[in-house]
Formats: sequence, structure tokens, C-alpha cells
Amino acid sequence: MTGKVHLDHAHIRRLLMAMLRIRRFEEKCFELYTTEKIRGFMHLYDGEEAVSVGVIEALRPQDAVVATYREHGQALARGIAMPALMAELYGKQEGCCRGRGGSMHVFDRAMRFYGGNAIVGGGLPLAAGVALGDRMLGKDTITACFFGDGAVDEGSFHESMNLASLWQLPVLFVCENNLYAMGMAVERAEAETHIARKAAAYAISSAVVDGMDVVAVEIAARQAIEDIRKTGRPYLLECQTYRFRAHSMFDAQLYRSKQEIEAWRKRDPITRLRAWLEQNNLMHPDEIAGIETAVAAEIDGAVAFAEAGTWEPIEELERYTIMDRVPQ
Amino acid sequence: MTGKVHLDHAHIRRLLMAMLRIRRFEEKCFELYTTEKIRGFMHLYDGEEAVSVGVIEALRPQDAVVATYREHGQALARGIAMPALMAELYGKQEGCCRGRGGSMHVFDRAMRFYGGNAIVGGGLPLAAGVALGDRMLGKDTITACFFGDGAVDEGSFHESMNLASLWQLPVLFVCENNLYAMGMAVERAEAETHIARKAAAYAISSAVVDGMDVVAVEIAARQAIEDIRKTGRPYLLECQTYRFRAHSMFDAQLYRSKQEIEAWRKRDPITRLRAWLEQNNLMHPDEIAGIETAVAAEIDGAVAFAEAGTWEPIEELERYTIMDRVPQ
Amino acid sequence: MSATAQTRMTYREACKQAIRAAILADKRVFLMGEDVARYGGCYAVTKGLAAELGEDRIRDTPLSEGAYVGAGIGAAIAGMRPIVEIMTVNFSLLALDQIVNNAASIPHMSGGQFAVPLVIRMATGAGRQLAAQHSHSLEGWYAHIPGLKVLAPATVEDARFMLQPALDDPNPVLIFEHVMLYNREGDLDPGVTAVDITSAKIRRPGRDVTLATYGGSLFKALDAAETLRQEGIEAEVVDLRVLRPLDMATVLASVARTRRLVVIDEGWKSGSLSAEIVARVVEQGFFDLDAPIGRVCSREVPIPYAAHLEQAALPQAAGIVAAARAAVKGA
Amino acid sequence: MSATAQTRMTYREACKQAIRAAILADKRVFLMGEDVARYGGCYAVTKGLAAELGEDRIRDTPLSEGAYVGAGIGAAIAGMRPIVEIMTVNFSLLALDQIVNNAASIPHMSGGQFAVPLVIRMATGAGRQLAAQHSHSLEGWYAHIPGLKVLAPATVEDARFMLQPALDDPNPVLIFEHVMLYNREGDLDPGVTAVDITSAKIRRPGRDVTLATYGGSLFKALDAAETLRQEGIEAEVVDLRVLRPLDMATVLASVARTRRLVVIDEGWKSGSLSAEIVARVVEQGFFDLDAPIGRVCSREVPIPYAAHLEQAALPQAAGIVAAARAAVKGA
Ligand SMILES: Cc1ncc(C[n+]2csc(CCOP(=O)(O)OP(=O)(O)O)c2C)c(N)n1
Ligand SMILES: Cc1ncc(C[n+]2csc(CCOP(=O)(O)OP(=O)(O)O)c2C)c(N)n1
Ligand SMILES: [Mg+2]
Ligand SMILES: [Mg+2]
Repeated sequence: MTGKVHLDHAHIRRLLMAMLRIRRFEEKCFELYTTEKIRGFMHLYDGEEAVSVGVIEALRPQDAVVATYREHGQALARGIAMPALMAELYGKQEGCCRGRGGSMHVFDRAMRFYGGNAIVGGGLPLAAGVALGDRMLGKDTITACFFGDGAVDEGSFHESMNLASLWQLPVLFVCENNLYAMGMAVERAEAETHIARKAAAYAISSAVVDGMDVVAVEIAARQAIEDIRKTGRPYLLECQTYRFRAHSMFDAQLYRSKQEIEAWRKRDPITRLRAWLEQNNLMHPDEIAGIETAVAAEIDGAVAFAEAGTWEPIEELERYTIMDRVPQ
Repeated sequence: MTGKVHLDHAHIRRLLMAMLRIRRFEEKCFELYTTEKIRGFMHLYDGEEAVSVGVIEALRPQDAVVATYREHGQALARGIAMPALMAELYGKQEGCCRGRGGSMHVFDRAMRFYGGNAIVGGGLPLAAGVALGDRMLGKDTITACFFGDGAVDEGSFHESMNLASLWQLPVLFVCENNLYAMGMAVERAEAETHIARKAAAYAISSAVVDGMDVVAVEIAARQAIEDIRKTGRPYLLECQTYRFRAHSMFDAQLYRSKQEIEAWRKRDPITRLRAWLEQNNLMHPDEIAGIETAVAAEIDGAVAFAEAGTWEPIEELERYTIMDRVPQ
Repeated sequence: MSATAQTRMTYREACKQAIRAAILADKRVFLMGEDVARYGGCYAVTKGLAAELGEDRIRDTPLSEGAYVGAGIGAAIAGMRPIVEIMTVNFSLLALDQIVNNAASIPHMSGGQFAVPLVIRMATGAGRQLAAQHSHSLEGWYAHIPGLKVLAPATVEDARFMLQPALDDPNPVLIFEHVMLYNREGDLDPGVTAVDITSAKIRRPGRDVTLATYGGSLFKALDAAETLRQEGIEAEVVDLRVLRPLDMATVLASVARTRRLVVIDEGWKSGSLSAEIVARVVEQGFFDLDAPIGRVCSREVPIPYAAHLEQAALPQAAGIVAAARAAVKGA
Repeated sequence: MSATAQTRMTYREACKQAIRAAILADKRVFLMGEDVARYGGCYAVTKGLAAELGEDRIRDTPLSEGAYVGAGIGAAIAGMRPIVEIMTVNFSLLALDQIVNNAASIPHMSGGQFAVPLVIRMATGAGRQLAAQHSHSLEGWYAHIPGLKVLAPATVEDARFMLQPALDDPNPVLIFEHVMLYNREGDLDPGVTAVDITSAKIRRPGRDVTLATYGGSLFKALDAAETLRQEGIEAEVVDLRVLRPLDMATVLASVARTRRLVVIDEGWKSGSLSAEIVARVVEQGFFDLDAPIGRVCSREVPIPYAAHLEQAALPQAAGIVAAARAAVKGA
């Protein structure tokens, strides 16, 4: 594995399609939320697709992922089946967590996808532990841990970064810096916003990357992973990004201006990649249209699957509160 | 107030006496512990006296102090009456906390001494809050917050440093780096041991000072306070020191060598100050002997006071669990 | 609006008015918490207050529950009267060390030298499909800790008027606001300008069975009482309101009249507040009872997302009716 | 030492042997916590183990309770079988978010995809004059949380043999070791090589009154039973051992025989485990009782330093005797 990215056609197509799957999936989610098919807190990833797509492209199947509550994108990029994800949002038992987790708690054992965590910063210690466990079991893996800029304020960030560095755990810490934690702008929440200075406090190497450029993210992630493999130490990758929509479905966005949002929209990672592909004649508009069609069909299928799904019987409510065995 | 220190005779005498009071007081405590007059966990400050004496010399009465569980030195330096402190260690109701707190929980309202906290790192958020409260009440004060190198590992360090810097709170963070947290050497607990790099993660200015040199500590503390006043921001002062004795009264010290202890003993802050005073004919040995005599008499008085103290009636056990008024 | 007319408002609005009034009345009072200022509060309780009162008094904090709750304790000890908001009870676990080891302990441990006149507000409870990490009911759990006072305003009146006495109290007071109540409307009686934070309250009198509850479950109990009335069973509904210290006198007096008791509590059953009420009634009123005491609590699971599972996990009016009927008529 | 001879050892030694045996038996098992390796454990439980087993398996952690407990959860999910040690129950509050929101929730919340086979050991209880921030008894409080199992070994045998079944259990298991037990000696019966973690145990049979207790209070209850015997009252002492899920069958069977119950619990009374036991007995055995149930708990204060105050705050044999006497003879 190398820090270089071979941008062949299939590769670019994969990146574009991965981002489009997330974008269109969430557009559908938004619609389904307004019709009350989806409930609870739902946090959309609109604008941030390049981050998880770029990072997860650099992972191997045996690697692990620890996600946030804004994890539809992380989940889809990781390969969690779209129908199972949609059914989860519907609360159906065909959902990847039987409908018990919902939008904020997506888990998938087969994908080594360790949640969906709705406690800000709650996943960082888990990630250190998964990396420790893997190493003790002799596995040659990386654990990618996604978290927002808001999580950086929490003590768990500090403790986990220190632990991972001290014990030389192969964790790729991915900070999705979208400039806000709900309505709290980064500079109002953090006395020092320069990420490298934070990483240095734990003797951790770091890089900042344009999180609106999927190729740049993938390259940065590959370099980070190379560094982790070479040094046996964790790495902090800050992806500068922006969410185009509200924090959740309940947010009047009083804390930022329309202009700011518009300015960032111009950097939309999907639009940008498409424009670049078209300008350089790397992908024919027909092919892109074909991808859109395929994605739309996949989403239709996912919605149909979710609609056809069933409710977990109430008799099973208590099942798995206490496990009777460790799933293998 | 200035970062300069005018080392007149009275001043030096005060520093020496302050350190001797702590040293001799704790020698007595050790003895009293072996005879079971004092119980519970007791952490001695032997070797670290220059830190609290130097820092607290730079404070004014209206300033506040937040201490650790190794706080006999901090308490005495701050002016807590020795008899009340000794009675507290005896568990007598004449103790500064009626005997309820013991060695790890010394409080003194009149001295603005906010504990004595046996949760490592537990005092840091309190200190930020006291500083915030004082500022909102229009007071022009500094809050000095003592904590060990071990507290730096805790999330509360991270959160409190960020909060204090972000809100520009006048907190003097004093790290008593004695190289160990119980048996955990700093370099086994912290991936990055360079304190300035940690402070930089919060945009906080910092300095490192020889914590075995009381004058150096005082100067550094005065400079730090000057900086706080000038910038309106907190400051981190790392005092490099060493505890000569075990962590607590239950510690076989398997984690460090006798040689290491001996090497540090050569830097004993009291011996060093005395030697310097004698070499430079700044203080006559008779005067030092006189101080020793006065300190011994004070300790005898404190012990007599504690011995003569009484037990809080059991009927009062529940008193102050719920307060009926805010003490003024 | 005449001075004697009832004022109708939401529970949310009542919370907001309480905060505004307290801050305007005393310059030592301020509110801090995550997204209380610019965002307007995650449940919109403080919307507009920062603009009116300034960002010093309505203070946004970083995501550092331990530190800002601890800072609230420090500020209280230094002489301020902070109101600290924690978005959701689950997040309060990050501040629990500060709440238990500092706020609840310092007054006693310091021999009474320091009080901690602090108010901590937080949202609690389920019903909005927020799943396991946002839906728990830990107020009964907090009520186990000596040194704390624990309130659970259920009515608009209590939401409006419990804050001030909580601030006047020299002790750390935790106020739990059930998420399902914020949108609920109620009337403020212009004759009432204060409530106490020491007593439970009978919300509906009845002679056949006592339904003791609090917070979000109060309205389920009142609904159940209505259904029971149609069956000829007159239920008395006691709103505990104050979870620590419990006002057992009111509960015992009610039980002495009805001789039957059902406790309804959104906490998990094992080790719940409802267990404590059962134990105290048994200890203090053993011979008054004509039937075993019923408990209607949440099922012992992390609250799931799916609506039908979530509702199945929570106390419901039907379950309360059944428990009351069993108490009155035998199971 | 013959194979059939009893082996006398301290509770501390039993804990240590349990850890050593578990680590030797399964390479997925390791212990991590503050000062467990070089220092030898704050209560000397792990002294010498790092030298024998290596610092990878006996792993010192920084002072970061939240992170290393969370890391234990992650390692458990990844396939290891971690034992995490927290020095003292009060410090566990710093890790409570991880314990409740992650360890106890992930199996259910993930729809059963992940188990968290983790053991967390910690010292609990008072009696060593360590004051308010080191002396609480929160095991009953933890027993409120669905998804956790909670054990309180009181005997040397349980200290020696509860760890392995806890590790074999697919769920997060909390083991509370009372600080006053570490120095206590007891005999290991060579015929016993395993204990279960599902059942309570009768430590002394009796017909007149049931004393239900656990952990450090067990020996106070046994002392009380001895005193009561001299008065002609035969007390049956039930060691609950497993605080979640409670083995009520054993308690109820005992109460059915004795028709009288006193619960002894070092937790604070309000909202304690003892309340839950009272509630369940009342719910399930209402008509079996000949007397009100007694509860002997800690006084509701942060535990003070001074010995006489500390002892006054804790359950004592004399109080147990008085409560049992009242149950048998009427107050
Ligand atoms: C411990 C905790 N505190 C507060 C919240 C409420 N909350 C949910 S998301 C959020 C903002 C987090 O911001 P960030 O980490 O930057 O992620 P983003 O939403 O921007 O992706 C907050 C405060 C929470 N879920 N957990
Ligand atoms: C939260 C917490 N974890 C663990 C402990 C146990 N403990 C008491 S003192 C101590 C070492 C602290 O070291 P440091 O902060 O360097 O202070 P020092 O003892 O060296 O003065 C530890 C681990 C505690 N009291 N609180
Ligand atoms: Mg963000
Ligand atoms: Mg230290």
C-alpha cells in the first residue's frame, strides 16, 4: 500500500459514485423525514461526502471503522448495504441494527463498523481499544476513527490521543472539521484552532487536507496510513469541510450566514469532481448520468426494502440486553 | 506587583521559614501516622516545599487557591493555621473541616483555600469556575490551581485549560511535576512530556522552572501573574520537583531507584537555600537555629491543640449534608 | 390580557420565562451550557435570551461537560448563582464526577464552610425516538446521592416557578425537564407567583387508589385516572415533584386514605425511585395497605429507536390502568 | 500441602490468583488499570504479576479512566477479554459515560451484533478513613443499569472463583471488592474449583429472620447473627453476591421460611439496592411477612474522615441486631 493514488477510470468512477450514493441517499432521507418515515435525530452529511469516501477508500476490509452520529456517509462508504441502512432509519427489523439504533447508531459487524455513537467523543476511546485488541490478536490492521471538531473539546479526545500515542496504537484519527459543533463555531469553542498544535501535544503527526476534494483526502489518508505503518504510531488527519444543511432536522441556523453557506457550496465536492472530470474529458456526461440512474435505482430499491420491512415483535424488546454468547 | 523579587532579609527569612514549617510539620505527621494518630491516606510533600511556598508568596490575600490531596504544603504556605490543620489530621472537630476531610480535604474559607481534592484533576474545573465567578463579581483576582503531572493525563486538564484560555480566565495553573503519579513515571504516562507543547495546544503561555529553588519559583510565579494581568489569559507554570518520600504511607516504591532519590535529595530546596544563605553570609546559623526552634514550638503547639481537641458529636453527622444557608 | 386571566403557554416558554426572570432579578445569576446562546438551546428553551441578556449571562460552552459543570461549582462557591444546562441526561454522566465528588460532597466535607448554590437543568426521558444514548431517565438515580436536591417539574406552573427557589436554595439542585413536556401547554394562574420545592402535590383527588408519579409520566397517570373513573375507580394522582428529599408525608397521607398504591416511574424498575417509595411505604405504613403495591416502570433495556419498541419500553396509561385495577380488585 | 487440605489465604491473594489463572489460561485475557504493574496495585492485588506475566498483560494506564475503560470496551469488541481495574469506585464516575452509554448499550443498540465481554474490577466501600471521595458504595447504584452484571464477592472463595465466569460471560461484568476485605483471611476448599455468578448463597441457616446482605457487610451480618443466637434468635444470612440480576428466588425462599427480613447494604438508603429488595419481596411475597422489613444502610452523608463519624455512618452489627430483634419481637 502506498501514499500514491492511481487515478484510473474505475477508481475515479468509484469515488464519484460513492459520493453520489451518499448525497442522493440523504436527499431521500430528508424527504422521508418530512413525511415522518424517519424519526428521531437525523444528521445529514451533505457537503462532507469527500471525507469518508476518501478516507475509507484507503482502508482495507480487515481494517476497522469507528463513526459518529452523522454517519450515513461513513456507513455507505464503508459498504454497509443501503437497504439495511434505510430499513434501520425506518426502524424496521430488517435494518442493520433491527431498527433499534436508528440514524445515530449504525453498526455492522461484517464491515467492522463499530457504530454510530451519539455521545460526542464517545467513540475515540473505543477506537483506541479496537486498535489495541487487534494488535494483541496479532492483526495487521488500522482503525479509522471519525469525529467532529466538537469532539476535540471533550476530555475523551485528550485521553484517547495520549493513550494511542503512548501505546503506539495504529489509529487513524479523522477529524471532520466542518467549522461548527451544532451552533458553536470552532473558534468560539477552542482556544487553539490549529490542529497540528493539538496533535503535537501528544507527539502525534498530523496533516490538514481540503475535505472538499475527495482525491486529496484519499491521498492524505494513504499517506497517513503509510506513516502509521512505518512508525507504528497513530496519526491525526484534519479534513476541512462544511455541512451544507442544518445540524439536524431541528436547527434554525441562527449562528451562520447564508452567504457563508453559499460560499462553501461553491466547493461542493461532487460538483467539483464532476466539473473536473467533464473539463478534462475524463468522464462522459452520459456515464455520469448512468451513475445517477444506477444510484437512483439503488435508492428506490432501498426504500422499497425498507417499506416492505417488518417491525420487530415487541416480545423481543429485551433480547440482547444481556447477550447469551459472543457473536463470532 | 512586578515579576521582580526584592530579596531582602525578611523576605528570605519568610521563604525559609515557610518551607521549614512544612518540612517539620510533615516529619511530625509521619511520626503521628505510625502511632495511628493520623489515619487514612496521607501524602507528604517532602522535597516539594519550594513549589507552593514560591507560588503562594506571589499571591495576595484576595486571590484564590485550589489544591490537591498532597496539600499540607499548599495549605500551610497559604496561611491555614497549623493547629487547625493538625487537628484536621487527627479528625478532631477543631480541625479546619471539623475532622471530616482529613489529610486529603483541607478547606479554609478565610484563606480562599478551595480544597483539598482527592480526585486527580478534579480541582481544575473548579479553579476555572472560581476565576470566572470572581471576574463576574468584578474582583481583580488570580486563582492559583495546583495539580500533579498525573492530572495532566485526565480529560479534565484538557477541558479546563481550553475553557480558561477561551474565556480568558485569570488562572495560574501550577503543575507540580514530581516525575511520578504514584508509580507511573511521567514518560510512561504521557506521550509528550514537554509542557510547553501541551500549553500551546490551548494557546496558553507557559514556563518551566526549577521547583527545587524557591526563589526561582517565586520569580516565575510573579512573572506568570504579571503575564496573566497583562494578557487577561491563564498561564501554565511547570515546577520540576521531586517527592523524597513514598507516594503515600502505602508504597514500597518498586518503581524507582534509591540512587534516583538520592540524586534528587542533593537538590533539597531547604538544604540548598540554607547553604546559599550561609555561604553568602546572608543569614547567621543562629538565626536559622532560631527559626527551627520557633517552628518546633509551633508544631508542638499544633500537636497539643490537636491532642486536646474533641470529637464532633455523632449526632452532628448529617449536619451540612444539606446546607441551610450559604456561609458568607 | 387582564391581571386575573389565566396565561396559557408551553412548558418550554415557562422554562424560558423562569430563566429570564431569575437573571433579571439577580446579577449573580447566569446560565451556561452547550448551544444555549447562538443556537438558542437544543430544545429551544433559551431562544432569543442571549440577544436580550448578553452572552455573558447566557453563555455558550465548549463540549466539555465535566469542565463547565465543574466551573459552575467553582463559580457558585465564589459567590455566583449559576444555572448550568446539560442538553440531555445521558451526557451528564460525563459530569458525574463533578456532581457527586465535588458539588454533593464539598459542603459536608469542608465542615460546612462552603455551600454550592448551583442549579443544573437537563432534559430527561424518552418518547422522541432518540434511542439509547439520548433517552434515559436517570433522575431517580441522581436522587440516591446525599447532598443533592432533585426536582422534576411536570406542569407549566412548576416549570415557571421551581427555578427561583432552586436558585435560592444553598444546595446543588438538579432540575429534570422531560423532553415530551416542552411542547405541552398549560395555564399559569395569575394568583400563583411562587411554588415550593419541598412538597409533593395532589393533582387529582380520589379515594380508591393512589397513583404516585412525576415528570413526563404525570399526564399518563392523569389519563389513566380518567379511564379508571369510567370504571368507577377514583384514583388519586400524586405528583412527587421533589425526588430528593422525597415528601413521603403527602404520599403516606394519600395511601392512608386509599389503602392502595401504584407508583409510576419512567426509570428502569430495578433500583428505581419507585422501589424506594415502596420500601418507605412498607416501612412507615405497613398495616395501612389493602393490596400489594404496583410499580409501572420502564422495561429494563436501553431505549430503542423504533417507535413501537420505544413505546413498549415506557410506562403507558394502559399499564397504569391495569396496575390500578389489580390493586383495587385483585390481580 | 495435601490435595484435600484447606488453603488459607487472604482475599487479596485470592483476587491475585484469580487474575493470574485467567491470564495464564487464555491469551485473550489481560489486565489494565492505574498502577497495576510497576506499583503492584494500589491495594497490592497485582503485586509481582507484571514481572511474571509481562507488562503487556498487566498493563499500566495513564490517569485517564474514561479512555482506558473505553479502550477496554473496544478491545473486548475486537475479541479480547480485558479485565479493567479502577482503583476506587468514586473514580469510576469518570468512566461512567463509557460504562453506561457504550458497554451497557452497544449489544442491544446494535441489534445483538456485538457483545462486550469485559470485566471491570474496582474497590468499593468505607472503613479505612479515606473520606468522601474514596469511600462510597455505588455497586447498588450500578445494579440499576440494564446491560450490566454486577458482582460483589465477599468470601475468599468468591474472590478466587468469580472472575473466571465473569470473563466467560458475554456481557460487561462489574466486580466490586470491598476495601475492608482485602486483608481478611479465609479458607479455600480444594473441592471447590468454580462458583457460579447467578445465585445468592445462604452463609448461615436460621429459622427466625433473614438477613440479606453482600460484600463488606456480610461479616457484620454474620457477627450480628452470632449475637442474636445468644438471645435465642436464629438468623439466616443470605449473601446476595450477584447484585444484578438479583437472585430473588433464594431470598424469597428464605423469607418464606423465616417470614421476617432485614436487608443490610452499605449504600445510602434512599434509592438503594435494599429498597429494590424490599419492593420485590413485597411484590412477590406480600402475604408471607410477619413484620415490616428492616433496612440497615449507610447514613445519607458523604463518608467523613474521622473514625467515629465514619463508623457511625456505616451499617454495624449492633444496628443489624436491633433491626432483627425488632422484626422478630416487634419494635
Ligand atoms: C457528550 C455530548 N454532548 C453534547 C451532545 C449534543 N450534540 C450532538 S451533536 C453536537 C455537535 C457536535 O459537533 P461536531 O463534533 O463538530 O460534529 P458535527 O455535528 O459538526 O459533525 C452536539 C453538541 C452530544 N451528543 N454528546
Ligand atoms: C481520578 C483519580 N484516579 C486515580 C486516583 C488515585 N491516585 C491518587 S494520587 C495518584 C497519583 C497522582 O499523581 P500526580 O497528579 O502526579 O500527583 P502527585 O501524587 O505526584 O503529587 C493517583 C493515581 C485518584 N485519586 N483519582
Ligand atoms: Mg462539527
Ligand atoms: Mg506527580
